[in-house]
Amino acid sequence: MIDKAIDGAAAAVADIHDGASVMIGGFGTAGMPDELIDALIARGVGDLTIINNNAGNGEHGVAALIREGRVHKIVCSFPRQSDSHHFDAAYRAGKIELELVPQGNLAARIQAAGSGLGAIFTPTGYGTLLAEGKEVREIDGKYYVLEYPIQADFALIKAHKGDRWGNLVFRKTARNFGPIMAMAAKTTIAQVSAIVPLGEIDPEVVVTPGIFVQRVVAIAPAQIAVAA
Amino acid sequence: MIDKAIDGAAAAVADIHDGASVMIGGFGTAGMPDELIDALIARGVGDLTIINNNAGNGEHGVAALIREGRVHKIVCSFPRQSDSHHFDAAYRAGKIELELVPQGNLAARIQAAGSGLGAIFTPTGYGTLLAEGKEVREIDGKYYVLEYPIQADFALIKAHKGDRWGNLVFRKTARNFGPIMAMAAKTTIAQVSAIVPLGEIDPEVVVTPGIFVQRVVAIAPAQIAVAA
Amino acid sequence: MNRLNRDQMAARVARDIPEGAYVNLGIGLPTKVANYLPAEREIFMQSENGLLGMGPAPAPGEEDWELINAGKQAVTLLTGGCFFHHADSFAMMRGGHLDICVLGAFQVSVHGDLANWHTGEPDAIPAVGGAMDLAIGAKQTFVMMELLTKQGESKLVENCTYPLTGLGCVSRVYTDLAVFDLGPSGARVVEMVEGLDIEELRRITGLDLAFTKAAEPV
Amino acid sequence: MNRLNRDQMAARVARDIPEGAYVNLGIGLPTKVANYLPAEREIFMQSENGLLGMGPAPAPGEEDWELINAGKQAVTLLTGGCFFHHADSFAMMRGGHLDICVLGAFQVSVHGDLANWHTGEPDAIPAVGGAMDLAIGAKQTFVMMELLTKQGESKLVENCTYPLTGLGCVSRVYTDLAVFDLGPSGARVVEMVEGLDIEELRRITGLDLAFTKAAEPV
Repeated sequence: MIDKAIDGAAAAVADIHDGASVMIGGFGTAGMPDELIDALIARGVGDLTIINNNAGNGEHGVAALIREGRVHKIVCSFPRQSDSHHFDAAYRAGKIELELVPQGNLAARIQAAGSGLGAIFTPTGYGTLLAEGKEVREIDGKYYVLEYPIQADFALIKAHKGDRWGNLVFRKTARNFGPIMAMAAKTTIAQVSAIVPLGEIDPEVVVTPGIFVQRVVAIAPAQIAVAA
Repeated sequence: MIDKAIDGAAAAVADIHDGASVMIGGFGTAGMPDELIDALIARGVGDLTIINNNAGNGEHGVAALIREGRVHKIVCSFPRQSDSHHFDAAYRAGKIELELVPQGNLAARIQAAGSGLGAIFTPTGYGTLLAEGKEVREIDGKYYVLEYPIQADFALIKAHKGDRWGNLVFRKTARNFGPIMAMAAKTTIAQVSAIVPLGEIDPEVVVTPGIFVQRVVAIAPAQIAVAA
Repeated sequence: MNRLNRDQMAARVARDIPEGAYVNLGIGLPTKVANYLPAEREIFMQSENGLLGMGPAPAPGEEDWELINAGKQAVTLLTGGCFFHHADSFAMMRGGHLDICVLGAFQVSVHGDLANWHTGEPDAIPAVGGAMDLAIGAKQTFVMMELLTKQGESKLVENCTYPLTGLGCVSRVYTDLAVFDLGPSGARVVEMVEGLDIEELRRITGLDLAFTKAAEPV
Repeated sequence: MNRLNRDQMAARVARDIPEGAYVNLGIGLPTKVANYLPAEREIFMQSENGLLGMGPAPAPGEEDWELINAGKQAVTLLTGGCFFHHADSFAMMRGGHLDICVLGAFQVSVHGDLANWHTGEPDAIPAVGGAMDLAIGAKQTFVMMELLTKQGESKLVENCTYPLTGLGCVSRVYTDLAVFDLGPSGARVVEMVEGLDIEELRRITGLDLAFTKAAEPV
């Protein structure tokens, strides 16, 4: 019997190693796998490459990873925020490498990795600083930039419900990067509010089929803090 | 008030013109928009480019379009079948142009069109007849072929339920090409078994958001014929 | 000269958004446009973090922090709205499915180049978010901004000096003083506020603006 | 010489499919493999027309023609299975998420090149379907075929003469006479049927086959 359920966040992230690349889902307060990130911080591994839309807010999650000096490089679209002081400090001190990617290219490159494409020509960023040094091409009278897939060793995502085969459904805008990161990582670890019996998720509404998910961890929803 | 519901298949396809490119959803018996194709045949327009997985079976649907001489070119992955005699005859007589595309590249190229990519490097077909004359590239030790998006003037698809904003859900394997063709055509026309009130489709389970659908036609499900 | 305030600018943009349009309103000033769309006009608001059919802010205390917009504010979903993932969301933009996107700007060139993501200052930490995707994705990109900086310099320029967000992507600019259509042949004044004339507008912008005699007062 | 029949070949392939594997069985002979997977072993069958967790054929009269496999036969869905669209389905393959794909073949080269889509005859109408995607997508591509043609020619060859489906993509070939591992250094015999020896196998294939002393009887 195949059972992808893992008991506890610590066990779920126990093989994330120094130097690993780790995708982390979430956009703002929605879909951030906080407990998995906490467990990753507790592991004490470093030299990580983190792929996330932002570079951390306040004192928790990705911000705490950066504060603890665990992050070698971050790939994101929007690092600078009112409360991104840990990133800001690390960046100004030259302690963290930044690859800034337009949000839609970030999504497209992650999806390309999950789909096995070698590269994509995308119109976003053409003629800007973020395309400098990149191959460009005119196709049918429009200009495009060649962008490469972004894959990772691990993805940490937050879904709503999962089952023992790894099928997932999400909740509202907490879906965001979760489904595509699940496709683009070698090992995808999903925290869910509940693991339900097989078949309880309607086969028509599964958002992420279990083939893209290696581990599922049930974590009771916390009191959700008001956004900073 | 926005209401994308159209009364009857004939009205729904009334602006499909000579020389139009038309995507047609469906794989085997599942998801074929038979009544929309019948209405297109009845319109009498020709010189069409058809994008479909196959090149018609038996006497109906795409096969009938070909039999009636309406199809200038077909883009598909699997034209030759036991009952594709109308395509076979037209092809041998030099009356129809064939662009043969591996099924996954067909899907990826349609999705690329819907997503606004200029081109994609795909591993499928590398080193084969179907990549002859195409640009190839080695990326990270693996070989890829450059393939361009496939878009269309119209898409005819079959969904399960729709609403007046064009949101769609599908049924079982009738989903197949429907969601990606909806994204890749200028005008997408969906036949559905029922048009339901707005909000009856759970926002979490909408497969094709209404932004990709211009017209919805309710067509009561027919007796489904046993597959040839 | 009846300079428009920010609410009046928002109301002016709202006038140009027809029923049935699929629209993304950028973070900041453009968000105000939603307040001026008449309730009886069905318009589809997209937010790039994965929702279509976005409704207004919830009542205080009713916030669901898993239902937010791209500005990370709590929002609601209209009946008939839906959710999707980030790749599908940006496919809506990049694939040309959105009709209108309204953005703020540091500068816009008369040919429609947009600069709105980076001041270019050497010590600034850059952040781009969805700006570049939005700028080039929608069928029409509108910019909404005050025409002049606090120092009195025109933000509508011959060539942008700030780093670009997108090339030739802005079709129309709404300002507190005038509305401009942009294109390969340059900027054309569509409307001006009462009390402003084309010579004065040319003077304060330093631009060789085309002008339609029929240009209406805003 | 105990030549395996097609059911025995299917049973032999089934032995190599472990619990938890994500598997696509090609149209035709490979479909038989499903009959030999023990019910207690949970294996995930994918069909490229958009389902994962495919179950056996329904009872006669119970067919739902909107629930079919890639061979357009009526199938069922296991509890825990799900549906998805064609782009996601082929992303599963091309993205390397499938563990095993089992295909038929006209020819396979000792280096793993596959020819299974086109006879190359000038008047043949070509049709490729998902063959090229399947061949190169799965982590392991197995081929299942009779070793010899009706004319007695080996279908395991030094170089394919039929048009290729994919380059260097086949890792293992199951035949009625032997099982071969393929790779950059050529073909290695893993198993042979009782009564066959390596010299005879080299003779009938005309190939310089490597051979493990421990090669088990099939």
